[in-house]
Amino acid sequence: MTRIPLARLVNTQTIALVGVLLLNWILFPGFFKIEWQDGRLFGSLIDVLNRGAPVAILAIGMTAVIATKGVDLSVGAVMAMAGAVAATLVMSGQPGWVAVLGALAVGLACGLWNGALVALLDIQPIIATLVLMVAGRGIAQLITEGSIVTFSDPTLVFIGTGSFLGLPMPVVIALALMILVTLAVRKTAIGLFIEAVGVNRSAATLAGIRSRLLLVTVYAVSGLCAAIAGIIVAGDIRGADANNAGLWLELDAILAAVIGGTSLLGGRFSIVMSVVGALIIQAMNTGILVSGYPPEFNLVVKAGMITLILMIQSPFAGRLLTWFGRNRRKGAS
Amino acid sequence: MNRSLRPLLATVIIFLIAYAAAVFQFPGLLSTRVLGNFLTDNAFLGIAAVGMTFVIISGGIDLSVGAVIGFTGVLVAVLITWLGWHPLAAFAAAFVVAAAFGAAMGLVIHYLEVPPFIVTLAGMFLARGGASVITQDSVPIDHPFYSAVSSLYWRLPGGGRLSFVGLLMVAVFVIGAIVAHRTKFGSYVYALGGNATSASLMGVPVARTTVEIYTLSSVLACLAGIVFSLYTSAGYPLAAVGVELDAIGAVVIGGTLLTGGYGFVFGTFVGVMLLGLVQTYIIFDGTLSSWWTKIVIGFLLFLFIVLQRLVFAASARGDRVAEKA
Amino acid sequence: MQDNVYREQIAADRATGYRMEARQVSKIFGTHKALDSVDFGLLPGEVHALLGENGAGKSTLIKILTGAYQPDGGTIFVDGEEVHLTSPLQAQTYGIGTVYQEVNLLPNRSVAENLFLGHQPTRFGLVDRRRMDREARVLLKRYGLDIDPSSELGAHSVAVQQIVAIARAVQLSGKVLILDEPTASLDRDEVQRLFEVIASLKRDGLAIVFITHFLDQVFALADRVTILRNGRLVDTRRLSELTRTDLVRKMLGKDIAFSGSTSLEAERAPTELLLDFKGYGRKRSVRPFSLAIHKGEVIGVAGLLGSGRTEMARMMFGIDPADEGTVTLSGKEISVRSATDAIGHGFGFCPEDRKADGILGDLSVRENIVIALQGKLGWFRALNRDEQIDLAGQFGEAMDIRAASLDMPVKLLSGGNQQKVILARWLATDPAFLILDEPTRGIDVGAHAEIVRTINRLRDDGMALVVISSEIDEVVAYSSRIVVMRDREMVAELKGEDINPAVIVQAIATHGEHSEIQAEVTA
Amino acid sequence: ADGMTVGFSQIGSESGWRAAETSVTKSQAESRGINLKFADAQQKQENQIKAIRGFIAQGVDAILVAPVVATGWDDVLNEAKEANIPVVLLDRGIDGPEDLYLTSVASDQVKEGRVAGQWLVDTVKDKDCKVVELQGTVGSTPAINRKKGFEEAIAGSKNITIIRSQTGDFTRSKGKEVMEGFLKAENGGKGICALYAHNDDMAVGAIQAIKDAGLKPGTDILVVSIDAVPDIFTAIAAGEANATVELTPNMAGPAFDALAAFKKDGTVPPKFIITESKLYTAADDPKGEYERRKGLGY
Ligand SMILES: Nc1ncnc2c1ncn2[C@@H]1O[C@H](COP(=O)(O)OP(=O)(O)OP(=O)(O)O)[C@@H](O)[C@H]1O
Ligand SMILES: Nc1ncnc2c1ncn2[C@@H]1O[C@H](COP(=O)(O)OP(=O)(O)OP(=O)(O)O)[C@@H](O)[C@H]1O
Ligand SMILES: [Mg+2]
Ligand SMILES: [Mg+2]
Repeated sequence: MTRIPLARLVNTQTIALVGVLLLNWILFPGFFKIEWQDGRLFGSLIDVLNRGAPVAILAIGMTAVIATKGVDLSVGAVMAMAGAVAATLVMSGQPGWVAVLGALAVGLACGLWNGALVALLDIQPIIATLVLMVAGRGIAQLITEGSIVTFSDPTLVFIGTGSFLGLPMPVVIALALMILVTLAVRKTAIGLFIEAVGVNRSAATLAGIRSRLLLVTVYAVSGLCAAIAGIIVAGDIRGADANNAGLWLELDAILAAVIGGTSLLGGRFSIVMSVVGALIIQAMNTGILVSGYPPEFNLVVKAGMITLILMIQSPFAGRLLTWFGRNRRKGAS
Repeated sequence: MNRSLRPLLATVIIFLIAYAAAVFQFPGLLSTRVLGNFLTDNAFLGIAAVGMTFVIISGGIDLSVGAVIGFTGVLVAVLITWLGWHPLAAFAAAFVVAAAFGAAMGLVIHYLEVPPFIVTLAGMFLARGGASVITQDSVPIDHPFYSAVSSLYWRLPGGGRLSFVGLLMVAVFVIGAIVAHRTKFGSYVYALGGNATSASLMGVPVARTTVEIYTLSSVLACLAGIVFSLYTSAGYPLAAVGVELDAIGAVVIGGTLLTGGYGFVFGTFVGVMLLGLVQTYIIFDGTLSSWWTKIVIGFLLFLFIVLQRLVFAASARGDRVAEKA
Repeated sequence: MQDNVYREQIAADRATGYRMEARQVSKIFGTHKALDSVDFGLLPGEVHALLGENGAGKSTLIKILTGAYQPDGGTIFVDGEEVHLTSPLQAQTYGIGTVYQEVNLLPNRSVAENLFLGHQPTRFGLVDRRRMDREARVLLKRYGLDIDPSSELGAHSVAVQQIVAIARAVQLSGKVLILDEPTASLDRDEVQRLFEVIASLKRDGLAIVFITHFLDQVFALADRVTILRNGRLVDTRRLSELTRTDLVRKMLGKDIAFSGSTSLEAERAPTELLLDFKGYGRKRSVRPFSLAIHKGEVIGVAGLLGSGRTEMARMMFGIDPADEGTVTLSGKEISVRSATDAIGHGFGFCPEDRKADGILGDLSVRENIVIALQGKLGWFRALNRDEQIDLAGQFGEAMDIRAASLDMPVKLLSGGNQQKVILARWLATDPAFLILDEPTRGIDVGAHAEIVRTINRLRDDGMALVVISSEIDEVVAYSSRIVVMRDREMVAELKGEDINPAVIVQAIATHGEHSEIQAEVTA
Repeated sequence: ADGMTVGFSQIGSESGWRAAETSVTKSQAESRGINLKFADAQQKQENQIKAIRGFIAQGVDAILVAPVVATGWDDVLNEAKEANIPVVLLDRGIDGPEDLYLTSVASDQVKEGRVAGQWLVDTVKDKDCKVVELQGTVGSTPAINRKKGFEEAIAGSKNITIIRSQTGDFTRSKGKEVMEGFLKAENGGKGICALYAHNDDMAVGAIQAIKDAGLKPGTDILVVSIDAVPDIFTAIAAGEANATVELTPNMAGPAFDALAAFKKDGTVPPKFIITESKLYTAADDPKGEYERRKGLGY
C-alpha cells in the first residue's frame, strides 16, 4: 500500500469532488465549518459523508458487480427488505444483534439468488436483478404490511446515528467496509479474477478461474452491502420504511461506480474511486439543499453536473487534452 | 425454420398459453372489451417500446423514455392551454424538441464514449426536471381537437372499443417492423448491436446511426407522450414514471437480447401484450394487496425469462444436433 | 546504399502510375511508433504482398489505407489524387474493398446481409431480400460455396465466414482489394479457389494487397513484395528479384534455420505413460476414442476444418466434459469436469480462437501471463506485484514477446505476440500435459519456427503435448504420433513411417461423407 | 349494500397513511359484506385507468378511485357512466365535469395547510418567526395544496416568513436529511422558529435531525405537520412536536354509506363529502390518540 504514489490520488474524480465542494462553499460560506458538539463532529462536510455513506456502501458492492460486466438493480429493494427484517425482529423482542444478523442473512440470500440467476442460469444481469428489484420491495412491504415499523432498539439506532471517534457510525462503517473490501480484492487474487471475468469470461474460465463461484460471490457481496446500507438507513430514522427505503438508490450506486471510473463493460475497477463517486453525488445533493434553490430545479442541476463530470472524464476530453498539450509543446519549441 | 425466430415463437406460445389459462379462470377476459382495452391502455407503452427495441438491438439502452413522455405531455399541454397553440402545432414543436434531445444523447454516447446507461440516465433527470421546472401542476388540455381524437373509436361487437390510439400503436409496430427488417437503417442497427467494431470496419456509418437510433427512440417516446396526453387530456410532470423499465421488460420478454444484435419488433408487441395481460389478470383477481402485486409481477417476470432461457438453450442444442445429422 | 536502390525502384514505379499510394505515412500509438514514414505504392493489375514479422505494422498500414485509422503524418493518393480517408465507408466509395485480420463480420446477421451490408439492393426504398439472396447465391458460387444465403453467418464455420468476408471485399472493390491474412483459417482447396479468384481479379486490372505469413503462398501469387520491420519500410521490389532466404532475412533482419524434421522416430521412443483416455467421448459431440499419451510425446491431430478436433480438445480439458469413458493420469483414474479440474491435474490449453477464448484484452501483458498460474493457486495465495513482474519477465523473454511494456493492454499487441502471451501463460503453470489448438495460426515465419522449436523443447523436457494444426508439414515436423479426426471420430492413428504428408492427406481425405465443409464446398 | 361488488383502484403504497387507508377500506368493506376488488396502481395513473377499465369489463356494482392526479379522468369515467357504474372518488378530487362521479369523499388539502398555518399564527402571535418548510414530492397534489393553504394562512402575518423550502419527498429519511441541511444553512438552526412539514413522516425525521443538532424540537423549533399518524402522537406526547392536522384514513366508510343509500333508493349524496381537518395538539390526549390509531395499519 505504501507504494501508491500521491499522484494517483489526483485524478478527475478527486478533482470533481473538490470542485463540487468548492461550489458548495461558494453557495454557502459555512460549508467547511466543522464543530465539536456532544462528543461528535458536526458540520455540512460531515453531513456529506454521513448521508453519502449508504450510497457509498452500495457502490462498494456495485463496483465489484459492474467490474464483472454485470449490474445489480436490486440493491434498493434489498435495503428495504433488510431494514424491514431488522425492524420486525427487534419489535418481536429479539436483541439488536440478532436483528442485524437476520438482516445480513437476508442480504446474503438475495445476493446468492441474483448470483445464481446470473452465473448458473446465464440470465442477463440487468433482467436477473430486475426480478428482485420489483418483487423485493413487495416482500419488504409484506413484512411491514406497508407501514413504517418504528423501533428504538439501541443497537440499530447506534448503527444508524451513533458515533465513533467523533465520526458518525455510517461513515465509520462505510470506511471500514471500503478498506476491508479493497484489501480483500487487492491482497488476494480476487480483484484480478474479477477483472479477468469482466473482460472476457470465457477466456478467464479457460485459464482456470472458477467464474461461476466468483460471480455468485460478487453478487452476494453486493447483497450484503445493500443489507448493511438498509440497516443504516433504518437505524437512522429509527424505523423501517419499506415503501421508500433505498428507492432509486440503485441508480445512484451505479452512477457512483461509473463516476468512479469503472466501466459498465466490465474490467478495471476501483472501490475507493467509487466511494469518491458516491461522495460527489452526495455533495451535489447537499449543495442543492443548502443553496436554497426551489426544489423543482434539483433534477436539472443534477443532470447538468453529471454530464459535466462525465464529459471531463471521457476519453474524448483526454484526447483533446493531449492534443492541446502536443500543440502547446510544438508552439513552444 | 430460421433459428432466430424460435425465441419469438416461444414468446407467442407462452402468451397464448398464459392467456388461455387466464380466460379459463376468468371467462370475462375473452370479451372484446378487454381486447380493445389491451390496445388502448398499452398504446403509449407499446409506442415507446418500439423505440426501445431499436435501442436495445443496437446494444444500447434508453432510460429517458418515461421522462420524455412526461416532458412531452407537459410541453404540449402548456403550449395548448397556456399559449393557445393548435394541438398539431404543439405536437410539431414537441417532436422537434424530442428529436434534438435524442440526437444530443446520441452525440454524447458516440463522441464522448460515455455508456448509454449513464447518458440516458442524465437525460432522464434532465427531462423530468425540465418538466417540473415548466410546471409542477398537472395541466389539463381542453381543446376540441383533443376531445375529437380521444373519443375516436370504433365499437366492436360485445361492447369493446377499438380506439384511435390503439390503432396508432399497431401502425407504429408495423412501420417499426418494416424499418427494422427491411431498410438499410434497420440493418445498421442490428450491425451495431452485433459488433460495433466490425460494423464500422464494414462501412456502417456508426456515428450517424447511433444518433439516429436515439433520435428515433426519443421521437417515439414523444409520440407516446402525445398519446398519453390524448389518453389523459392533460400534461403532468410526474406522468409515466418508470415506464422505461416496463418498456425494457416488454422488449426483453419479446425475445430481444439486451446484449444487442438479436430481436424482433413484433416480439416487443407480444411482450407488451403479456405485461398487459398480467396486469389485467391481477385486476380481475382483485384480491392482491399492493405488496403481493409487486411480488407476483416479479415472479411472473422471473418465470418468463427462465422459460425463455430454457427455450433458447433447447433451440441452441437442437441446432447442433441438426447440423450433425 | 541499398536504400537508394529501392528508392529508385519506387520512383520508376511511380512514373507508371499508382492506383493507390501512401507517402511517408506514420502512426504513433502513445509513444510507440507503429509506422515510421512508410512509402507504399500499388500498381493496377498486381498482387502486392505485404510482409513482415508480427507487430511489424502491416495491419496498421492497411487500416490507414482504408480509413479505419487516421495517419499521424504522410499522405494518401488514389489515382494520383490526394485523399483524406476518414472512415472505411469513405474508402469503399473509392472502390477499396478490405478483409481485415480476424474476420470482422456480423455473426448475428444473414450471410447475404454480410455480403451486401450498406449496399443492399432495394425496391421502393426497402431492402429487396429476395434479390439480395439471389445475388448472394450467385456470388458465393464463384468460391464454390453453396450455402443458404439467408442463414445466420455465425452458424457457419470460420472458413465459410472467411470466404464470405473475401467475397464481400471483392464485390466492393472497384480498384483496390486488400486482404489481411485471408488464408489463416482456410484449407488447401479453399486457398486454391481463392487464388483463382485473385488471378481473375488481377486480369481485370485490380490492385491487390495480400498479407500472409505463408511464404509458399507469396511465391505462388505475388508480383511485388513490400517488407516492413518494426514499423519501417525495409524494401519494395519485384518478387522475382528475391530468393526465399533474402525474403526471410529482410523480414527478420537475421537468418533463421528452418526447423524441419529435427528429431528421428528412434529418439521419440515412448517413455512413461502419462495419460490414458479409454472410450472417452461425449454425446452429440465426439465419438468415444482411446488414446494413450506418454511423457515426452507430441500427438499431432490432423483433420479437415470442422472435423471435431477442437471439440476433442475441449473435452480433454474438461470444458465440455466427457460423458463416457475414463481417463487415468499416471495410472490413477481422474475426473476432468472443468477447466479448473484440468489445470489442477497439470493440464494446459491454448484455445484456437485467441480473441474470444484466449486473451483478456483490457488486462496487461503481465496479468495475462500470470492468470493461469494464479488461477491454479486459487483466490488466496496471491502472487504479489514483484512475483508477477518476475514471472512475466521470465516467460515473456522465453517466448520472445515483443511488447513496449509488460503493463500495456494485451489487446494492443499484434496477433502473433498475443499468441506467444498465451503460450507463456501456460508455460508459467509448468504443465505436464499441454493441448495446443492451432498454435501457429497467424504467426510470422520467425515466431512460427520459434513455436515449433518450443514444442520440440517441451517435448524433450518430458512434457506431453497434443497439438492440433492444419499445416501438415508442421505436424510432421514435431509429432511422435498423429491421430486423424474425421466427422467427430478418431479414424486413424499414424506412427513411424506413416508420419509423412502423403499418408496423412490420404487418411484425412478418405471419403468422409458427412464432413460439413465438403458438403458445402462441392456443388 | 350486502353482496355488492366494489372495485377499488388505490394509488399504491407509498406511505404509512396510504397503507392505513387501504386496510381501513378493506375492513369497512368486510364489515358491510361488500365484496371488494382491490387494484394497486403502483403510483401510476395509467395503471389506475387500466384498473377502472378492468372493473368495467367485469361489471362491478360500483368503483372507488383514489386518483393519483387530478386530470385525465374524463374518458374512462365516461365509460363507467355509460356502463351505469357509479364512481366514488376517495381522498383526492379531480378536474372534470361533476356528473362523472357520484360523490367525492376527500379532505380539503388547502384547508389542511390553512389549519396548520393558522395554528402557527395563533401560537407565535406577533413574535418574529422564520419558518422552514418540508414539501412533499415535487408536483404532487397534496404538496401543492398544502403549501398553498399554509401560505394563505400566514399571508396576513408579516412577522411569519418562510425562509427555506425544499422537498422531502414525503419520506422520513429525506425529511431528516433536508432538515439537517436547513439547520446547517441557518446557523445551526438558531434562526429557525418553526418547521412546517407536509406530512408527519417528514416531521418525525426532521425531529431527529433537530435533536442531533443539539436543539429541542417542540420548544426551540416548533413542529407542525399534517396527517395525524400514530408516531407523531408519540412525539407530541414527548413534547417534541406541537401540532398535527388529521387526515382520516377512513374515506371508504362514508363512501360505502353513500353508495348503499344510492343503490337502495337512489338517494343522491352531496357531491363533495369533506372529511374533517381536525387539529391535534398536546392538549388532545396524544397518548390516547396513539393507542386508538396504532391498530389501523399505519
Ligand atoms: N490501437 C493500438 N494501440 C496501441 N498500439 C497498437 C494498436 N494497434 C497496433 N498497435 C501496435 O502497433 C504495432 C503494429 O501492429 P500491427 O497489428 O500493425 O502488426 P502486424 O504487422 O499486422 O502483425 P501481425 O502479423 O501479428 O498481425 C504492434 O506493436 C502493436 O502492438
Ligand atoms: N458453437 C457451435 N455451434 C454449432 N456448431 C458448432 C459450434 N462449434 C463447432 N460447431 C461444429 O462442430 C463441428 C466440429 O467443430 P470443431 O471446431 O471441433 O472442428 P475442428 O476440427 O477443430 O475445426 P476447426 O479447425 O475449424 O476448428 C463443426 O462441424 C462445427 O461447425
Ligand atoms: Mg496484422
Ligand atoms: Mg478447431
